[in-house]
Amino acid sequence: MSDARSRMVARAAQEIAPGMVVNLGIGLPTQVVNHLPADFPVCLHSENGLTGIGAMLPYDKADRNLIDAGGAYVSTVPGSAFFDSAVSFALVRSGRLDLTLLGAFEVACNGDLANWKIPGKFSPGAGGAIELAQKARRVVVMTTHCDRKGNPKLLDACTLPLTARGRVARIYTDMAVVDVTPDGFALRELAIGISVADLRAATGAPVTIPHSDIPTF
Amino acid sequence: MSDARSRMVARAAQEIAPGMVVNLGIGLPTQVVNHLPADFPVCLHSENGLTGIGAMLPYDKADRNLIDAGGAYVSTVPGSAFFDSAVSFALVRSGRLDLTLLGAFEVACNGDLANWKIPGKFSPGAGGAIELAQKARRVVVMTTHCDRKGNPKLLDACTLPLTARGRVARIYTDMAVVDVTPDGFALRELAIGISVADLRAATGAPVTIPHSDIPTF
Amino acid sequence: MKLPDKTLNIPDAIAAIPDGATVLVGGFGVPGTPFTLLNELARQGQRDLVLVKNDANEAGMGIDHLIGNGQVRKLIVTHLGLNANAIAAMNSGALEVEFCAQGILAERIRAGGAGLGAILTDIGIDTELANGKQLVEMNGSAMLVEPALRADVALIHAAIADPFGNLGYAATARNFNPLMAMAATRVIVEAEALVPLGGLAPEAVETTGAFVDHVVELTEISQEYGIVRR
Amino acid sequence: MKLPDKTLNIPDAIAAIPDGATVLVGGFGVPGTPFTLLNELARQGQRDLVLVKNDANEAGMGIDHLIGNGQVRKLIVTHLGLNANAIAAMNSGALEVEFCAQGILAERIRAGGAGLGAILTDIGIDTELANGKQLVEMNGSAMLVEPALRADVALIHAAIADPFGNLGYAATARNFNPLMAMAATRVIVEAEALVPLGGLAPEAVETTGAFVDHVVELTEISQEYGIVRR
Repeated sequence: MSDARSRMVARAAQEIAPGMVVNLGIGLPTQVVNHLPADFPVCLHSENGLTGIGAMLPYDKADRNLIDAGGAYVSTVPGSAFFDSAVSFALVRSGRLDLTLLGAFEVACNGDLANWKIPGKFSPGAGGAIELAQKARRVVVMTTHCDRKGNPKLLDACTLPLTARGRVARIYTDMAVVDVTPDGFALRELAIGISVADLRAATGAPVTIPHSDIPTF
Repeated sequence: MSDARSRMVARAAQEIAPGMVVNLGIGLPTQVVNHLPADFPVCLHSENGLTGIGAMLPYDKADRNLIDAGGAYVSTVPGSAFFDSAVSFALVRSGRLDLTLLGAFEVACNGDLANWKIPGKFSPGAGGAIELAQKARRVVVMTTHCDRKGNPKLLDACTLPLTARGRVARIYTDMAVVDVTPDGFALRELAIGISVADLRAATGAPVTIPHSDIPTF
Repeated sequence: MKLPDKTLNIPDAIAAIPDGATVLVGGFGVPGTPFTLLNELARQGQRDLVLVKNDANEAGMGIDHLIGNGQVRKLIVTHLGLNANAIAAMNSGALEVEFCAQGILAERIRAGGAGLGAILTDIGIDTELANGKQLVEMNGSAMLVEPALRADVALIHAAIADPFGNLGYAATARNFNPLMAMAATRVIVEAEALVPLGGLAPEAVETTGAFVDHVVELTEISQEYGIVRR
Repeated sequence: MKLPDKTLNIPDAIAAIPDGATVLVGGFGVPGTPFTLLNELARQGQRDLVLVKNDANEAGMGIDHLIGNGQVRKLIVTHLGLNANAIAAMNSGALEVEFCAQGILAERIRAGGAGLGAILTDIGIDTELANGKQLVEMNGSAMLVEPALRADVALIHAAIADPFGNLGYAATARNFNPLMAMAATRVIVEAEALVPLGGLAPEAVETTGAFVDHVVELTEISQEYGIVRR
């Protein structure tokens, strides 16, 4: 992982406040837990029916019946609980999920999120993404600032089918921390070595820049 | 209990076929189990969250947390299961309840049942009666043929607020076994010592009488 | 990471309930009724409450104290059969009572806990329980809209809890408790036994602590929880 | 009285499934997938099936055999992410696929098991998952009508069962299994262990046998149930 991505993950870990119930999307978001202290009070939720996700396990130590929603073999912690898929999403929809960190194909400056379908190319189904994005109390995106071809993922409006409308509150990228505000994107922090001009060039919508010093991460 | 009522209970016990899931209303219906052999395969359901109701227990042997829906202290049997109130009525509404035996204030010749409310006199609420009457695969009533004042309970039409419309299939009384048919009440059996004339006099709607011999119970 | 600790004392847990709150109360008859939490609510005297419970307990116990104190504005219930006080209060107009079919009350609460808007059902059609309810046509049949029921507070009785709020219930004391424990903004649990994290196996948890806000341990099991000799 | 015995052998249990049946299949990934029942269904070759499952398993296992055999007319699923065969069959038009949000699929099945007509939800509004669905207005907001999903058959994997069909599940192998076990006319369970009546404590039962029709005991846990090294 690049240095900027590592710092993005470490920075995003600060989203997690003590006592939260948190769902971490597959991929980079799951790595934020590596930046939390051992005694940090938090509950990790997995859509397939688990609160209290423990460490990932190597194949030779795995329990064949214990996976997370991404299919990784995980363990329990003291106080873990298993439940069925209906209860799992009851928790999501009823406001008990304080935070979700999700990946994205596109995020619009009004908080729209597209992260499940690229028509004609990638359409495996949304799984639980729509409910996570639509109902978590706080929806935060973690993504590279641009796609593999260098095109911006932070846009004026999403071009892909939506996952949820107007729900993204904040975006962590390898270039910046950007909030979604009533006035659109607002820069909060810059990655070390990134200038405002770099950010503007890599972003597909206007970004409000603070007048004061811009913190770095 | 009068002899005729005892025979009614014994006769009604024959409603229970091997393998059934059965809910027995509070009062007389619960007594049909006394007429089943010890190894008879049946599952008794209690609305408050129990399949496999065991024997009633005296106070000094009771478990304070184990009651049936009527508030009686009961026991479990090998294979009993506890569940919540939503699952309990899921079972009722989704067709898994093969039979319910209920008491009645009034039964009409089209199968309408009134057994939960007497306006101005008795209105404690229906509890689970509406779902039992509306959704059990077979709804059978067990009742005295007349009320305490001698008025018929089997009527042309119910006068009291309905529990369910057109759901009663059969009625066991201390005078007769009566089926509800598309043509109204049809006599199937008579209690020992009851004549067709007795029955007609005590019934508030026409009763079809079989041409053949009428069995007694 | 470790799971958060939600243990609290009884007065502070109940003090968070404001006047006018809608309160879900577990229990079916005696089993599963949170008598200790209810007694503290009676002592603190919050008023204008809307209570949701399967039944009204019996005279002299549980929510009957709250009804007797005039703390209850409205009761949503499936039946009042064993509490003559509650029936009298209803008949005199002192207590507003809304009756709901038992399984539909369970489903409405569950729908609240599941973040749904409503369920569609035919239960109660052709009866007076359908009066005034919204109807929707589905595949040519009329269905009643039964709105999800969510509350400000849920008062839950559990047999066993850990500090995170994972719960286990005893026998038929389960009843409405796991449903109500999902369906309130503030879920307060009294537990007969509090075990450390890990003291409940993950398979044995009947309500995940993710739904629970406060856990209080009962220091005594008072007489109200015992056998009722009628 | 004693509780009825529902044990049966695997071929007879599966032989009761007709062509054209709608079949609920438990599992989320490998855990909870009834591989042995599915393999027998592939062997017997019933056709024109509608399958309902969280996912399409992976290539070469579980329902992928049925898709590969052309036994599946339609698949109702939340995602196909790990099965390139299923995606190819969908893209070629050989397989009709209906996508459902994961928790809404769970709720639709649960509603079927609970004898409800539908649930009302705002999940999927503003997305293409709302296309073509009935809308109902509730308190000024538009809600989607998501109809209950009930099936002819459910194929369930349990860790433990008794002859009446009381079930317990292992860890995250629970997932859709308890919901599907309520929602079919014929519920067929494969269990890793069959214990006598009374071998499961009443509190430990996660699905009451009252919902179950047939119980088969697995005589071996084949490789498909094991760890997948990717």
